[in-house]
Amino acid sequence: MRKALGRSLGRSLGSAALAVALLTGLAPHAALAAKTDVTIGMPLEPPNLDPTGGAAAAIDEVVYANVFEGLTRIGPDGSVLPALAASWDISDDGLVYTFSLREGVTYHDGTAFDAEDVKFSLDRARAEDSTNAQKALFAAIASVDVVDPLTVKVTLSSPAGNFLFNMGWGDAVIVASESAADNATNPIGTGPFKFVNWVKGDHVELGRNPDYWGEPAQLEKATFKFISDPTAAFAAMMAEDLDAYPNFPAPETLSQFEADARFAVVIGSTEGETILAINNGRAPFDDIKVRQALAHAVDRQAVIDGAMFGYGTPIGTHFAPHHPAYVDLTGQYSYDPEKAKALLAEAGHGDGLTVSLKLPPPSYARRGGEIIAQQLAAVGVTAEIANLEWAQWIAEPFKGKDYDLTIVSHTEPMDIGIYARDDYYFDYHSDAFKAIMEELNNTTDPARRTELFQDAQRQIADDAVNVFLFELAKAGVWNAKLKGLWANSPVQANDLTGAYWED
Amino acid sequence: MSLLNVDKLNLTIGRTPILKNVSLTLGQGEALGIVGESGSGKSLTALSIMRLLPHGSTVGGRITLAGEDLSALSEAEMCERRGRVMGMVFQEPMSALNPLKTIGDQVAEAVRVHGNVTPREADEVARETLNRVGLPATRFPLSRYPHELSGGQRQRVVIAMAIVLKPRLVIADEPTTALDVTTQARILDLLKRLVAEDGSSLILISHDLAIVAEMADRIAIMKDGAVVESGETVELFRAMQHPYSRMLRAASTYVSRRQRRLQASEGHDAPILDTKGVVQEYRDGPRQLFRRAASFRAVDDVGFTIRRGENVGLVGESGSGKSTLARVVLALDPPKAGTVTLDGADLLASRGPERQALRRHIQAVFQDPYGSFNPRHTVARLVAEPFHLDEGKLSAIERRRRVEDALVAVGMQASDADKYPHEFSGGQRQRLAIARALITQPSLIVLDEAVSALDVSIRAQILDLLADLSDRLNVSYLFISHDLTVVRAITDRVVIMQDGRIVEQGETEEVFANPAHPYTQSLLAATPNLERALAARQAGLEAQ
Amino acid sequence: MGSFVAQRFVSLSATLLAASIVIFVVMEVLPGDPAAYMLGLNADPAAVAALREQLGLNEPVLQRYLNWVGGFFVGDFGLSYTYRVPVRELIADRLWVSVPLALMALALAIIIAFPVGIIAAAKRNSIVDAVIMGATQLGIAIPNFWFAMLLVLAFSVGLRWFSAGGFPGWDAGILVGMKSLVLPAVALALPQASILARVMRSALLDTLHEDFIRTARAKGLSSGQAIRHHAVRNALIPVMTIIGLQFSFLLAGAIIIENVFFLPGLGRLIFQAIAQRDLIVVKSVVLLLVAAVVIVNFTVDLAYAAIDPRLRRRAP
Amino acid sequence: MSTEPLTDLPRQEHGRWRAHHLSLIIGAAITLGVIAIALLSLVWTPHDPNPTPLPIAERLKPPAGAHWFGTDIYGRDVLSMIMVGARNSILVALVAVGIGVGIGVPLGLFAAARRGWLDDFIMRVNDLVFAFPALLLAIMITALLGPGAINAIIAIGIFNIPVFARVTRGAALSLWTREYVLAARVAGKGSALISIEHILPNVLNILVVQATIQFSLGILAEAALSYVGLGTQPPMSSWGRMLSESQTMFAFAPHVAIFPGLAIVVTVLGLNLLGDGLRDMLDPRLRRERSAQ
Repeated sequence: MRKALGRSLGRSLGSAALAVALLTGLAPHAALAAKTDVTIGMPLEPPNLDPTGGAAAAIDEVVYANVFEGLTRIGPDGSVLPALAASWDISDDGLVYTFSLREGVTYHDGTAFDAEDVKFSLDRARAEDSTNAQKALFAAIASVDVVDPLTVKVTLSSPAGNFLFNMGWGDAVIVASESAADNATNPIGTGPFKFVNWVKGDHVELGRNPDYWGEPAQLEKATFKFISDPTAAFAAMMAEDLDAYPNFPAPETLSQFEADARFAVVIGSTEGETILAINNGRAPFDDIKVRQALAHAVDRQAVIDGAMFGYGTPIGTHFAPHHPAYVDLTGQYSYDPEKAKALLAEAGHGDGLTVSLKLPPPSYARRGGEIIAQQLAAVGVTAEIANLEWAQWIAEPFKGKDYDLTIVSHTEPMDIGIYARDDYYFDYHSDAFKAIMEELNNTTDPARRTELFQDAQRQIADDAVNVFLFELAKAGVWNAKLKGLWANSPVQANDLTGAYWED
Repeated sequence: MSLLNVDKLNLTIGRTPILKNVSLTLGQGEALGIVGESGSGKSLTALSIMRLLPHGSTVGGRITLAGEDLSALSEAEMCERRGRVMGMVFQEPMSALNPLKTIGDQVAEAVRVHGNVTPREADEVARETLNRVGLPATRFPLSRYPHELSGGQRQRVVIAMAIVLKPRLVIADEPTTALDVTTQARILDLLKRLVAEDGSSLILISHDLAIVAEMADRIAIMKDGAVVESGETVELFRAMQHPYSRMLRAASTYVSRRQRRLQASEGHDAPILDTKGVVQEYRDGPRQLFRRAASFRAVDDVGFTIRRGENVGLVGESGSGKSTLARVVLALDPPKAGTVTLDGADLLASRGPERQALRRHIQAVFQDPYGSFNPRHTVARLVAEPFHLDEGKLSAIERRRRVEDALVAVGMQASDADKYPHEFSGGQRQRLAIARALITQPSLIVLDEAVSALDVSIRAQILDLLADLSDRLNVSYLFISHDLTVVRAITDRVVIMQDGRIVEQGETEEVFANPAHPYTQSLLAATPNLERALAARQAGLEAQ
Repeated sequence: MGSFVAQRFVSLSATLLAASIVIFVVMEVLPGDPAAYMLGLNADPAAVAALREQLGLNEPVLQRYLNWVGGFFVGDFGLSYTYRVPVRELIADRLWVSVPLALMALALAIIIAFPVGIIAAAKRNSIVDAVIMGATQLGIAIPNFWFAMLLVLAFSVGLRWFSAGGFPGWDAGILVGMKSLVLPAVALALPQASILARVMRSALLDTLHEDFIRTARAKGLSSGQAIRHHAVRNALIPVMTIIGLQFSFLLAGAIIIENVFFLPGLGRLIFQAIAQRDLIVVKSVVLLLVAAVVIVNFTVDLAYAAIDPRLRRRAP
Repeated sequence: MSTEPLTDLPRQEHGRWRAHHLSLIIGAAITLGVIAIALLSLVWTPHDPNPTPLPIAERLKPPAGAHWFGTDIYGRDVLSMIMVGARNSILVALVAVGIGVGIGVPLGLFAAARRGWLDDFIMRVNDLVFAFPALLLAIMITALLGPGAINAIIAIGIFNIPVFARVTRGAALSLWTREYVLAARVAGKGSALISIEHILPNVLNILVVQATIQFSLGILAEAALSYVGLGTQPPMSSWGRMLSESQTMFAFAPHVAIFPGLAIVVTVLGLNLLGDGLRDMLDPRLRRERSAQ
């Protein structure tokens, strides 16, 4: 580090004139013409850069599709596209997937990609001592067999309708056995960008991979800068320190950007079902009337307006509205404080309730929590707010089921299956729902699958498991000249493959 | 032609008039003594001449020095005169030197600011001057810091700074008040010699008539900002006009009004206080973690006795251990070794109620009239504090009555009981302190420098009060003081301490008349004596 | 001098030892499992258990304490739970931001405070003094994060003179790096400069009341010379005490400022680490900051001795 | 020694009072004003600071008409929130000072009275607390105990303890050398009684000044903790949280961020002025006592 400082001292003395110009306040990028680099803002810094070893969305947001690729990948519209697997065959019983791999793919360190790497990656992810956060994705796999260097056969123990989609997750990317151990700090993948450096606490820098197997990226350099503070993010965008902030954390400022010709604001969809989660196992919420009362007490539109400045789509169940199988159930529990009071009275809580409302850090939760607390107060439910850090949130409500109410956005795609989990933090147990899920897993017929999805949606809405609030919007702000960024967020990623600057 | 002429000097600070029409003259090579008690304006007269007055001062009148009207000079011109034409020596040698600079640097600075000299030349002048004030290069290199010097040595440095450029006027403001009596004598001799060598004129400011009579050719007596009387020294004393001057003179040669002197034959009583083999040590330097800190033996194997009704003086210079001994006698600090027997009971071995009961027989009066009272309590509460020692609690009415009695006994009013200490003057406070000591009707009162902080006139009154109380109440005093004159006036027996040991003790008159120990002799010789000084001056005049 | 230093050093070590125990115990009782946090919402319990084993979280308490403190002595602070890199590297990287920032702010505070304090003392009870004292009162009263917001609004979003935050790294050039620290340093320095100016003024006034100033004036020094040659150095002792306290504050107190300007410094590291339950990082950074405070105070003690010859006497 | 005219006359309070009473008066006026507003908020605010449900439609109205300070992101009245926030800030800072005084002062008195190893021990523990940077300590404590006003009070209060212990001990040590303490010991009083009767009343001045300073620091600390989300939790209003919630809106709705910021500045300024004025009023007396030694 000291050496680096000395080096840069020499360099900067050499370019003292430029430095003086900088000090006197010329904006550094005013002088540059055709831009080939991009600086992307992100709210959270990834703890490490290995998508197979950590759950943090921030990891995928940096490396997914940029540095690492899986057998399949998820397109901007949520569809499953071929990636390292050029094509695949599925056996009629839905149990055997045979992937044909692309030729001539190399890792960034020059080693070749082949079927052994696929077997290594999948076996590693599902191994006993695996630290893969999404081990469930691989639960269906019975065995992985290398047929030849460019063919892999994956055998499932039971049919899995969404197996190809699962293989497109960041947690299922293909890594090389040689470099896998160091991926946390020095990720080596097959993607169009390779890792350059990481200034901890500030930014990660990627550079174009000239040897990419597909169409090379148009950008030469991409920097992901971590700015969690919404004010700082706002200031950095306004000062043009950032070129894009795909998931802007302060919706209240979007009107500012919209009014400014330098910026484009793009509102897209995410897979984030934002819910007021209820501890179904704890009195008085084990009484469906109380849960229904809560659902009637909450004015979703007011929450969207108040917390998200109108960005977001109301939902009536745990499903993404842009999905074809979505059922609009928002009318089932309309905003009706009187009815909520009546239901509470019926349940024997006419003289009020005091409950805890534990909120994780994101502003949808903190702001939404404040608004919902006041809405609940209007029907006689006193919600005592406790703001938690993520770590505490995971320890208390999520793992310990130590909560009454909480607000969180479930951002994993197609995750309605969590309602079938027995030990999940909702503490919701429904044999009817489990039966639907069971059948869904064994069904490959698309029409039937849609029906089952809709049954599942209705089931949890009928049971008023949680208060379903809204689908999180993706509010992207970027420089008006920057093109090719994803508007929607079917997976947590900033795929820069197609990004370019327009003159 | 006189060197200095102060003509109708008036000084106001804020809206308070301080000096009123002060006029003084001083001839070349002459020494002028300015005498007065605190608040007389003698120091501010000197500071007016130097023009180093506090903020908000307004000066009227004329000051002429060597034919130059100082009042007409600008501040920059005054800076140029200070140190070069007139130098000043201050009272407090401990704080008059910058603790962070070497003595050489501070003396040389006076040279540097006044002339185009190289630092080396300035250092040479500083060296010479330090030699002249009796700080030879071998023991006192220029690189010494003030904290490495004793009080007397520091005062020599201050004098060196004042005379380094041989100014025509040297002003010494109470230059020896903070020093021990033997040091005082040497510093005064030095000052006298230096001004004589340089042919400078001297203004010596003091509260002590004896010192001034010894040093000054002419004397001005000040009171409340005005000169009440002035003139040639011998002449002035011969024909003192002003009542204040006379009072001052009388107080300076205080003679006790005590009527009853204890006769040796009366001493058949058991002693009221008996101390044996008292040793006290203090830690010297910082506490050490792993080895025992060096210790300093403040009192070393001391024993003496006070008989009932007897007044004993404990005399010594600072550091002699007399106050440490007092704290042991008062059972404030346990000694390393030795016993203190009070009224036949072992005071130091006593505990709890027994100790409390013994304490009733021994009370104390301390030096500082301002620090000896909690400013937040009323006089009644303060004076009644030793009632804490009484087992059978007195009724509130009885308490009040005894407090009022004690106040009246020390010459205060009963109504003073409801006032706060800050409403009283220093002398009055010392009366209150005596009242507090008397309230338990003790057999022994320890007076630790109890009159040292008082002006001479007040001091005389307090001594009268003490003598009177001693006569009336049959109480003994352990009278601790550095001032031999005072001790001589009020005690029956005297104990002389030096460096933690008793060097001599005996009947007061006997010791003063025929001191046996060389240290006692030197103490007596160094003590300023008005009559002796006047006699010497008279003799000098006649010799001319 | 030697024993003085040795003695101070022993008490310094004792403080650090006590601090390390306090920190370790606090971290032990802090709720939240780093392994669970790292693996997220849908994590498999088996994976969490595997990770706990891997991170050494299952060892006995005393063993972990000794490992940690022992590692500290050889500069091995362990491996960050979240970043999976040695904590030492992580801290070293952040120090390259935090220390320059603290030094810059301190320098700025001193550069502003000394002249201002001296002028106020020299012109005491004048209009100038009143204005300066009023301004410093205001400087102390303004919360630095709010002041930082105003600075960003004015100089980054408005005038675009400085970037709104972030740190390009020293590799981008010394001046570029320093430039990115200017606004944060100003925001940090303002209250410190105000405090320091007030301390400077009152220390000077106290010194000006000392007898040796009058002695100096009697030698013929002008009041300006007396202040320069005699008062300032003596007034430095209380001023240095405050500077010592401030440096540690600047190192740690930058937590909020580093967040406003999204600087990758120690403050943000610790904040992030607390939120992510990266306890090994929290422990080490806190201990490091405590060590910094203790060492700075130790240095200030030594500096006293350099300024004040009376303290040097203590040397046997 | 004698630049001040020393007289043997009864001493009176005079002089510096006049020169500094301006800062005292302004400081006291502001402080009392803030306290009055806080008390008023108990019985009256212009609008409900926390209406149910929140009037989202009224959000971010600039200062005008019914809303003097405008409305915030949820349509709440900013003035009403600031009034309630004053109550919260004062309460947190006051209780934190109370903790510091309640524990620190007895510790300081005890340490000064006992000296020796106990004194050393207490002071070492104090040094240890001081060695932790204050804000870091507060963040650690709130992280440990969970965010919230009560934990913020504890976090700030813990740091006040060594401050008061040290100030008390320092002043008490010098008082223990006073002759009136000697006199009390001669009167047979024990160290506990002397500490209460003689030491405590005479350190009160210094403690009042220190308490004022710690009070203002407490308000700043509460604001900082709330700003980072570890202080007062919603729905209770807090100036620091209002700032953090509104700072993204600084550019287009500056009133939401400016008024709470000003509230902090004015309150802290008032307390500091009050502390300064008090010190100048009380200190000359102390200083004189010292110089008379």
